[in-house]
Amino acid sequence: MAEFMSLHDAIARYVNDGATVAMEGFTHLIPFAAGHEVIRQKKRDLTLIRMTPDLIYDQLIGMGCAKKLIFSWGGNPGVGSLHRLRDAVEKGYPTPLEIHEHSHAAMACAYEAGAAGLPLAVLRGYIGSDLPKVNPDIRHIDCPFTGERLAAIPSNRPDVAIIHAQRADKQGNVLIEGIIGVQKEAVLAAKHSVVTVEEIVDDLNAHPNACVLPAWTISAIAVAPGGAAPSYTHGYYPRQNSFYKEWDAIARDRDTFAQWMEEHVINAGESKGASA
Amino acid sequence: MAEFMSLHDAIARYVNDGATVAMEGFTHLIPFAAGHEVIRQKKRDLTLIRMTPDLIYDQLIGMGCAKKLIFSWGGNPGVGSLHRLRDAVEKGYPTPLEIHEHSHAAMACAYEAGAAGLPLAVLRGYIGSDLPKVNPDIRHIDCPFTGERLAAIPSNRPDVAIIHAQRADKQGNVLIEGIIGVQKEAVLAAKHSVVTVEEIVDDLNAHPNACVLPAWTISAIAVAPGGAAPSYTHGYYPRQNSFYKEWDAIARDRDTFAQWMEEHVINAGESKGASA
Amino acid sequence: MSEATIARDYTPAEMMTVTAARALVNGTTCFVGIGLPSEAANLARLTHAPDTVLIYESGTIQTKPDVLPLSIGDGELCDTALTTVSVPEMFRYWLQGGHVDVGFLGTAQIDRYANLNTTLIGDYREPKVRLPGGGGAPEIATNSREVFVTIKHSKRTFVKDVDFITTVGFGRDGKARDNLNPETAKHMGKGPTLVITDLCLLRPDPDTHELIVTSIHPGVTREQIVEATGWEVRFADQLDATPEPTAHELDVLRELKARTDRHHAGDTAGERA
Amino acid sequence: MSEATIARDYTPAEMMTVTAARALVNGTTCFVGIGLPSEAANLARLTHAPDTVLIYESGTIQTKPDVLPLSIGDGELCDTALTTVSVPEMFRYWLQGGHVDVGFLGTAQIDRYANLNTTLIGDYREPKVRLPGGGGAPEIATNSREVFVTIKHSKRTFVKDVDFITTVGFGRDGKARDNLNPETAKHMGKGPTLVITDLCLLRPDPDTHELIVTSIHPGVTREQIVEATGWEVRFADQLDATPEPTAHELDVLRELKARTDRHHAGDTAGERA
Repeated sequence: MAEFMSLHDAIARYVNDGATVAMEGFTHLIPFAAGHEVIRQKKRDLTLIRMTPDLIYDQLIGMGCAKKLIFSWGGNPGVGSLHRLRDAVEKGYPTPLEIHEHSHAAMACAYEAGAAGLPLAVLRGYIGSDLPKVNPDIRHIDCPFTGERLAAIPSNRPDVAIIHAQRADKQGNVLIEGIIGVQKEAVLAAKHSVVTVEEIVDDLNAHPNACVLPAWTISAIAVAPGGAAPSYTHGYYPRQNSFYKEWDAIARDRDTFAQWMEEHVINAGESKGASA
Repeated sequence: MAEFMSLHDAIARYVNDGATVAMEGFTHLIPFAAGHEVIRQKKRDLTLIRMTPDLIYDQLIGMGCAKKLIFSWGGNPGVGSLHRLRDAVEKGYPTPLEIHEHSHAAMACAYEAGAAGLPLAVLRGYIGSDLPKVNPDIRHIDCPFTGERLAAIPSNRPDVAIIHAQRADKQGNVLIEGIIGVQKEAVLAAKHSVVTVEEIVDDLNAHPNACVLPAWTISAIAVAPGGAAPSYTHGYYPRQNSFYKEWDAIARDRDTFAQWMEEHVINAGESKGASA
Repeated sequence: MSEATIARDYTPAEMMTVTAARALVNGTTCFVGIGLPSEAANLARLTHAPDTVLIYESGTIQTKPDVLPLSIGDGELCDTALTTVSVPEMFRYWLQGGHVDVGFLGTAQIDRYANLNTTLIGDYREPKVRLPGGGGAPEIATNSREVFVTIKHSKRTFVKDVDFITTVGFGRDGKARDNLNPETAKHMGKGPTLVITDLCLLRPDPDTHELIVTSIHPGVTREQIVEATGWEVRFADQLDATPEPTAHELDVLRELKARTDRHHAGDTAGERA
Repeated sequence: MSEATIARDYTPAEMMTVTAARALVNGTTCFVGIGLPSEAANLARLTHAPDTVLIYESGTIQTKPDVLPLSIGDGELCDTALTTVSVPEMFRYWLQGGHVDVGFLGTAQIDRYANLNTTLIGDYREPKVRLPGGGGAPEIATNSREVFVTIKHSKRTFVKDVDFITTVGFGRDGKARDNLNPETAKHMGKGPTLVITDLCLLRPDPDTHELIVTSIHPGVTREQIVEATGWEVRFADQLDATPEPTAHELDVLRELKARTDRHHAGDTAGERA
């Protein structure tokens, strides 16, 4: 049952060193505030799952939080490379990063299967691709009806899913609107979940078939206005495209990156060890 | 691309003798008007797919349209038996009816897999049940990651899916609201689809994540106000619970049934062979 | 027994419903079958267990119907739900995904190992009586953490071996939930832990999983239960006396049913036009 | 060539975009990759193909962005979409479900059998350059009825054999789409049928599936194409001259890009607060 708490406490309680963590949000609603809190709390040896690592995982990887990454597209959208991710993969800096690489279709199905309580996802995927040669998690099953050989991958079942959403009501039910990505699946597939929200309201006023997560599917809710920036929150604030472009120069150089993180994340934490 | 036409023409064009037909709507939005048109046009040897046959398939079966039924719960909800279905299964009247019987979970997954273009659905299902002994379509796969044995069934891929929805816009995009059942899956899984709607509007005014079927997923749209009665349409009219209760006495007796159908369906057709 | 309860008459059906309702602990997430389970689960929600989360297979999540639904997909269930999802999502994410504490089922027949039959009487290809079939039950029974079953007690319903296992309790030998693949075991619930009838409560023996009577309703004799059970039913050493319904429980139940009757009598007034 | 087109200058990039846009037939359902494909698909929608249905992997269906998205999940795509679905639904129901006529892809490298590499240069475990990876492309390329690829022409991008097949064209031997299981064959598209560069158009040879030049852009020489291609590229016997962009196409494209630049420069004005 969702418990309202500070972001500091939520991350401290649910993100352990060595945990498998999925921070989702497909371009939209990326949980940057929560990611920054993970960095401030110096979590280590995380297995990070995410379709599009984006800047949030570039930052976590660059700050040495991750030992493994499961992903399907690792770029700075519309800009270019994720330099901290590349530095970790190409040079092992700051620590080596093991990668398990999928396609989007497979990752989406892996979340779907995780939410569905299944150990595997089945898809017509990876035909002719070299990815199965480098990812031992891509295997196959034979359809007992048609004999068709279909791709099978393990479902995503993270220890904790972290997402950002528009709002929660006072009972802790959460509404997600717009580009909803794989967030519902990530939360339902995970053992625990932390949700940051723009605000708490009396009534979600949701459409009958809206994407709503009941309070009893969530472990912790933390209010974090602007918690998706520089990504965006539909109905609240836009994507800071200019920051995504600026990030290229910041992340390209190890020292510039370290300095930027020190100034904008480490020393700018909302809750630095304090309990709300 | 959705073409607006009369219900008569839509059924005439897309429902052929011997076709596999799925008329869906989970208690809500059951496409009775379309089902009645199928009866009036004396379609024969249909394979009928539907989770809950309900009165609509009791009528089709009783009128001799079906040779096979794929289903998961064949009762009159809250009332009792479907007497025409039972008469066909128990006594072969008016024609023998082959049945392929599933659980709801399996049927829902079979539609999901059909919509997903897969030949099979995989679920943790039928454990300890006798259903796999009587339905040769229930088989198993072994998970290549965990060794778990999981149920596998063929996906539902009907020749034509028939559903009822609240409304279409003038471009033929369709909105479904409330209890949405497996209608989206049925339409996306089918080769062709016929949608009846309460009305045509200028703008669907749909929530960003509403259940909307784009015009290019639909073959034909027919306006049929009240087309779900005695089932209901959320936002338009309620379920005629009293009729569901009355149906028990009507359907129990072969002659009473035949007379009722003659009076209320055969002779009450909106379009009896006429083109709109 | 308090004065409040002594003063009131009640029917065996009411006794059954109230007892079934009491079995639901507040805060439970309950996947509700239509009919008796729905009546009991809503009574629980309106009495001691206001935070019970009710889920119906029509996709309606955390629903709080003001009147009892006649069908599993009444508009009332959607109108009062937190959210309504598609039926594939319901079975995949919510049931199979492991979010259900209690699956609450009715049945046509139950046997000594709590296997349920809602498929047919007789032989599958030559049925004497064809019943509606499995519906959601086969997977509700395996994917919920535990299962409650409520059914009227009679020799017709309580049989030694069901003609057809639609929905597994503990299998033909009581061992269907033992020695599973570890991944299956992780997701498979405890099975039927409680059967509520109009005469008594039954629970599976911890070792053999045979259903044994653990509590007898007021005014019911052991002989009546033996007479109404299709196998040589055993009684627990520690046999409880089921407490009577309270006046409050009866009031709430009767008002709920009266409200329901009024609602369903006036079909066309039931929903906004 | 009409007077309207002669009068105007245009860049090779504009030539590429306009030519790519023209490849989309009105009414096509197109699964759009970000960058060049998105620019071309929207230009098509704003010129000759107003009823083209654009789908982005972020879940946005039938979207009509007023400005080009910087990312695959810009708010603009959702705001102007008919509906927005979850990403699992997008890949399962809409792409794998067979509703996409054309998958429109960019790439970092392409080889003579139209295999695409967006994973890395060098060896997988010791990459010289790590690229973003597959994203949606591996299944867009197999589940769409056909695939268009657009990419700037150079020896770096047009290689004989890609270092890594992220996304299959016709495989290492050109035969990857032959002799499939019948069920797979039913769902597998024709693969890349057209490659649009800033120099020319290439199409697979009907027999060998090797990419051959079928149309040359105005002012481009065969030598330029040979020089920019990492294998001994062949030219079709019937070699077309790609028509120049019309003034209208250039106007619409330039206004679209100007509108896009203004929009993305003013970040915070881009969306309702």
